[in-house]
Amino acid sequence: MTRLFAWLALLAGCIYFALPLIGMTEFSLKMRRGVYSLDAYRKVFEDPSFWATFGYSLTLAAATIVVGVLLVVPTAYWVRLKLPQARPYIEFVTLLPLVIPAIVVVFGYIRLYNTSSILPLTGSAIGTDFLLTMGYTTLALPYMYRSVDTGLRTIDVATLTEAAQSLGAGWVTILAKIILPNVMVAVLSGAFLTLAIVMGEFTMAALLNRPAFGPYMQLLGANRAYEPPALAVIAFAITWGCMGLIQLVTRLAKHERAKA
Amino acid sequence: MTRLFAWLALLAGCIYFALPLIGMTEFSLKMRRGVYSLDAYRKVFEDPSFWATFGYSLTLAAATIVVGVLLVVPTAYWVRLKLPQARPYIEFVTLLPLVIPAIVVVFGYIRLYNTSSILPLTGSAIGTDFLLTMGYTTLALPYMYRSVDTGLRTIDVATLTEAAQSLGAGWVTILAKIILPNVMVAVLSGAFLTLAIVMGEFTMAALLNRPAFGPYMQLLGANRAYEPPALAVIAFAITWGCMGLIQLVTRLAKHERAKA
Amino acid sequence: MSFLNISHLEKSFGSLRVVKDFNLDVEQGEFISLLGPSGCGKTTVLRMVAGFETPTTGRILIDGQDVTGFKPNARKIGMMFQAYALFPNLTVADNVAFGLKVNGVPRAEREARVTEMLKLIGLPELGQRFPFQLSGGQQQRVALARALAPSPRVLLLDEPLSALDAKVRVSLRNEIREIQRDLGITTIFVTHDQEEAMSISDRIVVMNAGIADQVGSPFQIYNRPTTRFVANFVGTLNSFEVTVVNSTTLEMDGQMVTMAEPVTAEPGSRITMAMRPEALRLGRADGFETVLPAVVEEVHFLGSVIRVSARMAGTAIALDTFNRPDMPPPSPGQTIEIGLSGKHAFLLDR
Amino acid sequence: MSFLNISHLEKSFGSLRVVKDFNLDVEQGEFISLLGPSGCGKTTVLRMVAGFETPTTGRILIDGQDVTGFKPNARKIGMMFQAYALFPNLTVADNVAFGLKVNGVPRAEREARVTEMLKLIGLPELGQRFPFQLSGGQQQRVALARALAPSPRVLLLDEPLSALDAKVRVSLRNEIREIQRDLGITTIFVTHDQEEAMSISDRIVVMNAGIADQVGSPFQIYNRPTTRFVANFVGTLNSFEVTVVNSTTLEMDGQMVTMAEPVTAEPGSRITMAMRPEALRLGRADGFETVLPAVVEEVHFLGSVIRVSARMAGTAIALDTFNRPDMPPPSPGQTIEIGLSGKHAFLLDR
Repeated sequence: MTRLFAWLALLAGCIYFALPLIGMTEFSLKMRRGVYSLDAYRKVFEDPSFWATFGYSLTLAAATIVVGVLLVVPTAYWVRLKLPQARPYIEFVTLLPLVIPAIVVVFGYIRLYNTSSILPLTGSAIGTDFLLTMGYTTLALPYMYRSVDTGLRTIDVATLTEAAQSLGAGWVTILAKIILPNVMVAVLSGAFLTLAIVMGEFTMAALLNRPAFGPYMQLLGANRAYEPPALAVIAFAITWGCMGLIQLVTRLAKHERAKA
Repeated sequence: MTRLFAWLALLAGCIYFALPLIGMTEFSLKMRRGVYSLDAYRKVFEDPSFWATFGYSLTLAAATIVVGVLLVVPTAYWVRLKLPQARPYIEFVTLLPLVIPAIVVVFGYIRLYNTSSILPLTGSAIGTDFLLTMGYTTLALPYMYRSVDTGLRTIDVATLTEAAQSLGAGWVTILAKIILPNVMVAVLSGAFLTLAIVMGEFTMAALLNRPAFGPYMQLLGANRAYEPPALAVIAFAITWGCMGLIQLVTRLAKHERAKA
Repeated sequence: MSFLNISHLEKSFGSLRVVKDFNLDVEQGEFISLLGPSGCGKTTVLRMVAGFETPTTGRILIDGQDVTGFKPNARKIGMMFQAYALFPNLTVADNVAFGLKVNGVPRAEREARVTEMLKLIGLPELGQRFPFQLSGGQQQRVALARALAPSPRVLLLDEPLSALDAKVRVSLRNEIREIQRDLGITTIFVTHDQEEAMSISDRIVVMNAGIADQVGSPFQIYNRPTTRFVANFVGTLNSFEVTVVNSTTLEMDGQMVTMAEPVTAEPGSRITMAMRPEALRLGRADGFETVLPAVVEEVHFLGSVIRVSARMAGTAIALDTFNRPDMPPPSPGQTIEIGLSGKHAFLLDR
Repeated sequence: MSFLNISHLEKSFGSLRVVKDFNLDVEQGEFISLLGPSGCGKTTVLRMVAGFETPTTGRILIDGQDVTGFKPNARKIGMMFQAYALFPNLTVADNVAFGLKVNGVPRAEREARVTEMLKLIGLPELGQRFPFQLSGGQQQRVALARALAPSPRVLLLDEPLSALDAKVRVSLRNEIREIQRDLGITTIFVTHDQEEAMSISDRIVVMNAGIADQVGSPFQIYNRPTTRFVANFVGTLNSFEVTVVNSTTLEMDGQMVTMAEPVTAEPGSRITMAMRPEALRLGRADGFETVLPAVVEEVHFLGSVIRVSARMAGTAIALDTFNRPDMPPPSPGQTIEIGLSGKHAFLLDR
């Protein structure tokens, strides 16, 4: 009986996610009255703004991932190795972006770096892009940190470090040859989540007034009927594809090992 | 040298979060020209919309937490106990809300449950609130599931279940007397994160046109200068307070045990 | 009819048969060990008795009642697990009381029983502690008390000592045996540690690849193993290729060995004779008629016993001798004489 | 001057002094064990030699060179850890080659050395496997090969066997000892298992609460313990309260015991005499002049040895006797005679 209940719960969960998606997809195909067609998708792909905003967000996502990895991997490693008692605090700090609304962060930025401040970053497009990247890094931090930290949990950081040291290795060798290769999959999965977050983010980009994909989606959503669901389906397909890619990488890595 | 670098990274991380906050707080105190004052805060607290939207979001947060706990705890327990091979898939499902932008979910809802559909939920306020709660549950699902699943990881679910069974206990007893008490702290921490997310959420509430705290913050931000940072500081203080409370609960629970 | 009867028990996971035609009769109050290497099916048998696995075929009877189809919580058995099985959210007393509470025992009676149980395991003052405040050995004692509190018909022990330190392991196994004897409770104990099984069991079931190879007292299992697997798995074995001379005599590297029991093999054929390390004697002595030279290879001081590895008649052998404070052990490279007798030898089939 | 010299080593964590004035001289090629209960400071000493902990005071010299201030990667030591220390992203061969690569050994030489090392540990064909494809015992062998590959000056072993099964533990410890003897590498081995330490060490340092209680060969440590702690920690001990009669004779429950070494205590005073379980003899025998009656309480069949727990002269004692296939052990409740001799006894200080 409980087993039945559990399966029902599972089924409910799946429907919970699948229904909106199916409804949306179905609607996006109905642009031409009475028949299913891909007209809405064609319209989206023909819109130059789609490609411009998409490319912009993709670039910023890449920058965000680079900054995030450089910030997170050495920090997480060092905390696990030398400051285990500081872990709860670091974890707390990395969770802050979840509890400080994006609006707050952006307002803070605008107040700090406006055109009349010492560092007038919001005055130029490149400066604002930099600010936005920093904001995205903040948003992605919880996922990136968790992911890397979980990756580090699967290996015995202290013992591996001491083993490498006793064999004569220095810090650079240890980080590059032992630590990074062992958390590569975790880093990739963090990078993917970052990508997904940046592509869908609306608040920051809108408030900093940059031509990102999120605001574009909302704009379309407010003014058109059939294109927005088509867009959403495309976005979903992209993220799904990325996720599949990650799975593939993980599998291949395992397969490679098993074969060797 | 690497140690120095690590400390610098840590410091940079702290500054990264602290600076906007400090800047914002400082600005929020400058409403009265030339002197620091709490005028902005007084204004915020005097605004009835503040209390209305705050109360509304709080109510929805509570509903979201209840739905989330009922959905997640039995599912996570059952998956760990009987379907360990399904765990990666379940985890994948619970991560979907992170990669499906909130906009997509809301559009899906609007298309599915609009006034001309079979289930016109968006037609009434209560129906829309229900939809919004479901949407929030989706948003909070990754955190709630992770939290509970991590909580379950700290106990040996299979052995505890078998031990209880061999002593004559049935499923209800096992869930109520053994499993739930042992993941209580995890459930609380998931509940807190849910609360933080719901209080700060903007997109869903705005698109469904409900009087929530997130849209109120944005509205204020677009039209006023000093109140928004004050509001942000208040929001931050509240979340910080919640977090402290959770810490306290955890400590007390441990203390209680140590004392006994 | 025996108290616990297992007949023709089989269990397959997919195409893998992990338990094959397992039969066992356990008398009331007996302490039985299931001994074997990991993967031999011993834990699966125990879990089928507990009800956590459903047998593919076969029956399990407790006190004449067929419990094969029963759910675990209806079998009235007590079980002790490897580790971490105490409920972390309950005090020691509440852990012990859990089974009683579930079965609806009234409060006063329950409390009296908990006090009695805590006294039995020698921890009367720790009732209000939480499991994480106890040592590993104390936790396992509480787990025993919890399993015993509802007066189960059968006590099942699933390697309860494997997570403990060597010293605690030895003292706790003796304590478990004492309590079991005092209460007279029928017990099945699963272990992969042959010393553990030998030390506390009335009878041992040696399992190999899902089959019960031999059932017998520790003395029988050790001194009269019926299969090569049992002979090798339980204790250390020296085996020698010897030639049959006649029905009582074997020839070993030119020396004659007189066996206590008649040899059935053809004279002239080559067979395998086995002796335990303690059956070999350092030097000459009464009753050890055959003496062979040997060269010491390694000497391992183990405490009360010194194990000498040597080469004798072309075979690497192990010999156990007691430590003597007035006589240091031989050194590697030294040539020694080893005495042995056919009385302490047994023959191995193929 | 010895090869490895540790003098006046101290280590405090906060106000806690975990190692107190530790001194040790190790000869080239010697196998030394640090033995003690958990928390006695043995691992801290090893980690200070490895360079993972900085001594509060004291010096460590290897081959005449003061390495006290050296970083771990500059000490040229090899280390083996408890478990999980192989680099999971590298193959077995790459793991073994790691230290050589870091030290800039050219490729051809490196490969030859790896092949040699894999042959040494008996796994020549597993070079291309990954650690997760190996058993626990194989992993620890690879860890040994990796530590030995760069030809370290000292080999440090931090309980490398504690995560393994009983049977693997015994065979691997003997293998490690053989390889160590073949290479003649100076080795320090940390363990809490007294049998392990006794079985493979040239000398043992028994540690207690940060202090080296006794340093000596296994035979000395076991048969001539200098402190009560050592006597109790290493092996099992029977201790009897006896009265001094004169400088060679003690009175024990009305029977006289003649000691081999003179007794310095005042005649008439009560002192503690100790004997190992194997020094007590079941029944009468030559050379065991004193005979006392005893009642058997428990009999534990351990394989080659049978341990009898009995009550003699008001004291609970343990007696070890070898298994004899033709003579079953005594049963609980039986009255037996136990022979003993002052030659095998030693006195314990307060």
